[in-house]
Amino acid sequence: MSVIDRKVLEQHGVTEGEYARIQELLGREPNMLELGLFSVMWSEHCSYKSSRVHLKTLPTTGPRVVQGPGENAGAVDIGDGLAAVFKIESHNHPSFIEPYQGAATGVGGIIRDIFTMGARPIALLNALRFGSLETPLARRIFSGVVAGIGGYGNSIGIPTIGGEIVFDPMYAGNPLVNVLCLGLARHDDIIKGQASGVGNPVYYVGARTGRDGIHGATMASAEFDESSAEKRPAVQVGDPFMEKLLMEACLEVMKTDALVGIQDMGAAGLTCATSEMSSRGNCGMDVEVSLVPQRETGMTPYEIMLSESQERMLLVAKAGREREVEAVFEKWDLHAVRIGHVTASDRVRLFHHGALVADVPTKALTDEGPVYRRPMARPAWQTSVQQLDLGPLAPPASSQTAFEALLASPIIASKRWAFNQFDHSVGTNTIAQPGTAAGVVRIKGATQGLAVSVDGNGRHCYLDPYRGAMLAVAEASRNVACAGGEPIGGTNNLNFGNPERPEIMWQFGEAVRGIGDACRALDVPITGGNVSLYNETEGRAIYPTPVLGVVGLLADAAQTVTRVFQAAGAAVVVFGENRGELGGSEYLARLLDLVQGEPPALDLAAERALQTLVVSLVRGGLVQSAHDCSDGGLAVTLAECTFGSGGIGVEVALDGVKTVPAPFVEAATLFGESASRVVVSVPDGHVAQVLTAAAAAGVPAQVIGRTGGGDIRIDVDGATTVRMPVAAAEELWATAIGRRMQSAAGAA
Amino acid sequence: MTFAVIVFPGSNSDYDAFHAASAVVGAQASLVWHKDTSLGGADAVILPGGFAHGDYLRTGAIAKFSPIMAAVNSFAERGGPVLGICNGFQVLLEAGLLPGAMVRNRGIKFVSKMVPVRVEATDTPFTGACTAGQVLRMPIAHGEGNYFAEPAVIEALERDRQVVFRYVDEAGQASAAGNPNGSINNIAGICNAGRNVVGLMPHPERACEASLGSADGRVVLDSMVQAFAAGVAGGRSLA
Amino acid sequence: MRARVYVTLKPSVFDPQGRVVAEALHTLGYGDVRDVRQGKFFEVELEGDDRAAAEARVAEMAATLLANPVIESYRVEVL
Amino acid sequence: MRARVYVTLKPSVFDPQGRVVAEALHTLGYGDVRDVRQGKFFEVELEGDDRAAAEARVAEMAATLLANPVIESYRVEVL
Ligand SMILES: Nc1ncnc2c1ncn2[C@@H]1O[C@H](COP(=O)(O)OP(=O)(O)O)[C@@H](O)[C@H]1O
Ligand SMILES: [Mg+2]
Repeated sequence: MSVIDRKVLEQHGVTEGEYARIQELLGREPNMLELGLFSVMWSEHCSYKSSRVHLKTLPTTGPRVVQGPGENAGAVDIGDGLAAVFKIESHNHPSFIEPYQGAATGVGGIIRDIFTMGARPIALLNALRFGSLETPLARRIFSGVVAGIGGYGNSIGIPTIGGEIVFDPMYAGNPLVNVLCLGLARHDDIIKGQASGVGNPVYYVGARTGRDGIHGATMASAEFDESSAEKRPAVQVGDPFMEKLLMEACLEVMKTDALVGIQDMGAAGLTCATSEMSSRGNCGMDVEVSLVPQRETGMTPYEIMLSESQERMLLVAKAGREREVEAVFEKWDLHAVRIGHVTASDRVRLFHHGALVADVPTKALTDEGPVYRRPMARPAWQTSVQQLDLGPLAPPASSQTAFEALLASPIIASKRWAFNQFDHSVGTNTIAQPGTAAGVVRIKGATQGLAVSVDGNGRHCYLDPYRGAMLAVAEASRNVACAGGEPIGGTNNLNFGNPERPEIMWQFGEAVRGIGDACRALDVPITGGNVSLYNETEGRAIYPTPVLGVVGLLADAAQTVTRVFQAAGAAVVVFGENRGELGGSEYLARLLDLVQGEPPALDLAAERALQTLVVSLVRGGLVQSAHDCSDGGLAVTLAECTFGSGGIGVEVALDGVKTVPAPFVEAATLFGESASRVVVSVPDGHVAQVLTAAAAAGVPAQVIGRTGGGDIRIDVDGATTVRMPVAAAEELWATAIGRRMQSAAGAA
Repeated sequence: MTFAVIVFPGSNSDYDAFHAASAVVGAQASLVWHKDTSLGGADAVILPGGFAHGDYLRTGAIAKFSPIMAAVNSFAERGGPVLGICNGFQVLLEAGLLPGAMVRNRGIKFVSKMVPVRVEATDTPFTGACTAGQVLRMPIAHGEGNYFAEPAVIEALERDRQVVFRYVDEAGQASAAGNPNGSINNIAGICNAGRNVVGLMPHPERACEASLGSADGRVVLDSMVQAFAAGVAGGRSLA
Repeated sequence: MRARVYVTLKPSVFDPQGRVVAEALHTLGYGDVRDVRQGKFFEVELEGDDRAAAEARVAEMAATLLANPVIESYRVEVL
Repeated sequence: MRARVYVTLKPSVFDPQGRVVAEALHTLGYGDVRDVRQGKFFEVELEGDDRAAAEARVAEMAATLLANPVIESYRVEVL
């Protein structure tokens, strides 16, 4: 056994302080295998050592919370004894190295987290960030990631019902791939990732273990550099068929009561699964490592324990019920292999051909990890980027030109190039077509439906991480509200740079504070999430990018609307106030190449009132469509309401906002991104009732025009600023991304 | 009547077909595991969508060796109605129950969207309730739905009216613009010479309820129920 | 023993993947590429060491499973 | 000129396709199959008739587009 010196510690990403603590916990020097176990369990990825103190401040409880953070996924009650089980997970670094496989295995990982809970996965969503679509690298990564997400999710038969995609040079060297999976379980059927019952057998099932991903957990926690090279395959290849077998077999085993607990082997593989399961059950575990099915010859216990091969599960069965469990797996052509048993001790003990090779207190691995309160410092540049002085500037183009440029902006343009590669109809539960609303699924055998949205705006968070994060929460829950869903739970993926840099840590702390405040105000408990740090290349961090996933409950799945106008001759009503805020807007970025100013203000009480109002109007059948106003402002929002309607146009007249210098009045009115606004279309007979309800709720409401005609026409202060046939606008918007990708038809 | 829905390990639309046949259409339906050897007296068989055995090799390539396929074969030989949807169609091609083969979509990407499909033949058990030329809106979701057969085979299929479904554009024409995957002659579905075995790439079972975006596909299952009722009324059993 | 089975689409079958690769090569500046066809191969590790037997056996696997005779042809090579 | 580029997953990289084919072959009674790995190849038709130039050029295509150096290795053969 080689000596553990400074170099070895460095390779393991273990600091000297951490090493001292390991020795203290063990009461001796660890051997190399034990050091490996600590290194992966105490990595940023698994221990949340930099983020934990902040995450603790998030609201995680509520009457509907069935399972908060701490298990493989969170769960909220949706009535009739049912629970929505969901979580979001990132696979950013692997997707940069190998976009297809990185994204595919990311999907695989989050699906396992959901069925591990005893829930059948029913929907997927994703939040993606790439560099500018004008660059070949970004197109290649985008193309590979989309194919990978489809390649995995489609095969397993879980519909991808929504998501969001942003292109920005800030993500050129570090794309983001965040995937949310939603599952459905009966409360009584929820299973925990816990071991218990001394003598109960521990089974390994699924793909054989290879040398892949060793140090994967530490890779996800370290910046890229030129040398993050070869040695072992850093890329894992997904096997969706194996995952499908595992999912069906596990769900079937769970129906027997022969199972005690189960957990997938994700980050830190077998090490994480054995120690977390024992830790949750306050027991120990003995494992004979040589029994682990192996894909390659000559693997050492170190490699077996640290491997991150995909599609593997660890489960604890009841003693005496082994045959039942094994038979189910055999039915699915899987072989459950007994590799150990639960012990009364508080230690994980690993044996190799009978010899004890590691002996570690369970809680030392799972609970005694370092917790850092890393220094935070507001960046020096923060104040200056928040200054926005429109005074000396002139609007760069006519409103019509700006409108067309925004419709064709990859951030705003239809994402159908991507989601037409995702099976969204499998499962026959998808109520809203992707691209028309939050993802909405019905629940067979029940009346309820679920609406889910994922949202984040890195640009806003860069300008003000606290407010940007609040805006992300507000937008995600506003989106589900527009579909008629009452927001009942959230999950978050925190994508940030290197936490050892005080400015990054400040962004992180501010964002978490923002999420917490917004979630408390909107009554959206956070039931889980994921933290992805070190998102930087060569010292350049991405925008701080918290992504929020919010689940909304529809009392009746049939009572939902999309953003799309349903008929000509309806009144168009805007809820909320247009303050003409251009700070951090797509307009400024796209047309003036300016990322500057403060993101839109957010009044959480007003936001809550708006969402409650919209949910009740949709449920009451009073509105025919509802659409959140965000990127591109009111003009783009109105245009989007006409897309997919078969050419139903819209004519509106707006009062110009007066808070900006005169040359910017039109732009601010049309393209300003003030928060807490929703556009609805209302049949004439319901207008009075809708306005009365808004007044009662204290939500500003204004009839701005009517649906109909074949044009999108927007007048500001009596002058026509934007006028375009719906068909032409829709063509521009629908094909913008496809046209950019066409030129880049590339490798499969 | 009873539909038997075959479940391969990688089937993913088996429950969708089961749900459509039972909860929506109101027929009986049973799920039959691919390792079984009997169809349990079913009156019609559905091979559902999915990725039967992962389908990394070729879609449907391994499924033809599943034990249940012997029963499906002899059921089909006796004139029993068999419907292959998407992967089920691919399995029927690989198993030789229908002529031709699938290659990668022309654009090589997976294509998932609602498409218009024209009914070209109403004398099969799965299209009897359609009107000739009726256009149905149904989702497609596949990476390998580009139907290919040698020219002589295509000629025979057209001549013998074995093309049952064709992709069309919004105007109802079988144009290149209406062809989502490059299939020869816009072929979306075919039947065998006996007309009792039908395969198609679009998913009628996913288009049986208006809330899902289309209820047009329901007529495919309704046709079968009607054909069965007529067959029983006429004193002959299809099985 | 190790054998390889090469499977190609028959010339009469349009090869979408080959075409996309050819187009991508053109975009990358390889204008002199006339055509690309994509095929696949299987490397099969077998027990035993009778070359002729192995060849026959692998040919059988190719005919039964590895290639679809409607669209593909194959060639077996024992290493 | 015609050249072939053979692309295989690096030996350490897991090959799910090969795994499934091997298992199918076992089920079909080919118990003597120890392992299967699947690869792909590209047949590239080029203008010109300089073998050495063609080889270099195709190797370049392989490195840029046809193979993914992170998980695959390749071999070029001029016919
Ligand atoms: N941003 C977050 N907010 C709340 N809980 C979080 C967040 N990130 C992680 N968690 C919780 O921490 C726990 C461990 O994270 P997880 O991502 O599941 O680890 P692994 O990657 O090993 O699966 C989970 O219960 C998860 O829900
Ligand atoms: Mg997990």
